[in-house]
Amino acid sequence: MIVVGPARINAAEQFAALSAGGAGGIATFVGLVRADDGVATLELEHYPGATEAALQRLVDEARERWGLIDARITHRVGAMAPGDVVVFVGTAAAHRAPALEACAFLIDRLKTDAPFWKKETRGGETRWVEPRGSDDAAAARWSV
Amino acid sequence: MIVVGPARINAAEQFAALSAGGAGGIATFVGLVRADDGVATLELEHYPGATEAALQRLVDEARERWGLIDARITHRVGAMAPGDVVVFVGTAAAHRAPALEACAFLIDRLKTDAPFWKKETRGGETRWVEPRGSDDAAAARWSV
Amino acid sequence: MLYFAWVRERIGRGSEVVDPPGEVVTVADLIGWLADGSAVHSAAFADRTRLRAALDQVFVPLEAVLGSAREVAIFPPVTGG
Amino acid sequence: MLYFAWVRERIGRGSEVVDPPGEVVTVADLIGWLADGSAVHSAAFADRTRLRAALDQVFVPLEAVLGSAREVAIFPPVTGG
Repeated sequence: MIVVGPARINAAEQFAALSAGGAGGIATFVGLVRADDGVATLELEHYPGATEAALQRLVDEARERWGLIDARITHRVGAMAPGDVVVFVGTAAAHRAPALEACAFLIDRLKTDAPFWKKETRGGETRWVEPRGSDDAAAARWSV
Repeated sequence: MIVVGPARINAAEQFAALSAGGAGGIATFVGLVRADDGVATLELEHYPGATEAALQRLVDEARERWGLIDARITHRVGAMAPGDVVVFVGTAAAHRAPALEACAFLIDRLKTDAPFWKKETRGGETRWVEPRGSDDAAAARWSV
Repeated sequence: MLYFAWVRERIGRGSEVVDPPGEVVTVADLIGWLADGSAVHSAAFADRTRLRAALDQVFVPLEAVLGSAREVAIFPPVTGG
Repeated sequence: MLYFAWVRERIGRGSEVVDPPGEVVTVADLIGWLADGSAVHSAAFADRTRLRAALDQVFVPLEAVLGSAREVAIFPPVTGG
């Protein structure tokens, strides 16, 4: 299930939904606004329609490739503060290896394949975040 | 933080504790009693003292190897029913790669390094679970 | 046309409707044609290596042929997650 | 001695105190000595490939020298998580 919107992400709720399917293993990754590097606010922009479609393609690919019981991505957009959850990725499978691999796949590929843009304000200055080269490398390792 | 005991594991509480440290990424793995393969009850035995020490060694190794902000393992022992959480593993780091890798490391190595034994009852028959060969392979890939 | 992030900010709007001539075949042609016609677009598109595109909501390289696409989006490399 | 899982069940107790003679040097020697002295231990220890051990709470191979260890545990391969 894919959700993109401005509402605060409740990781416990997401987790409960993943647990409902009878899985033996659930892997999750949560990205937060770091509280330790001076960012005062983070603003997330997305491409309505295209973003949801990109996330759905990733979830579909993960479900098929790892035979998942469930996979969920919830990504927040709009203004956020340090400590806020930006993204929740969760996978449920019969065993741990597919759950863990699919979870890493989803967050790695989300970073390069889904149209989101981050703007951060620190020390009164606002700038658009530059992509990290390591993100391309992380996404590329999932190519088949 | 290491907890081994008979109390029901509250994943949301564990998750909240990991979020408190200012991390940019939190990875978790939860192992559950599978509801889909006919197991009626699962009983977990451990080696008091040695089990906690083994888990603490794994957490210490993960914290040092991946520079984690936090790492937690909570493992339940005693009688459990399908859908119950057996183990919660969680890691918090500045970025996603160390959190994801350390989480996979902890659950892979827990499977081979920590003294727990599972006894399952299905269809009225009770048997001790045999280890899976794939567990040794999964643990071995973390050797340095 | 749809613009996102700093491309949107520099152009000063999130969307516009354009009607390029027949010799505009690829996304890169379209970017060049828009830059030729406006100093604002020219400034926003100054560094092509920092631009990415989507045709009808699917990521494409700048060399992609526009074809019958109805929605063209121009934006910086993505930084979500 | 501490026993866990089906080793404990087959021996019928979780712990016992033993005082092996001097020629018992390794964990394997200790297992052999216990099996020689009791049919119950002999049955529990029948397949050595399915036995694992710890000395003073640290996993060791069956060939490990007992040395001054005070707590020896015998158990099947672990299956937690």
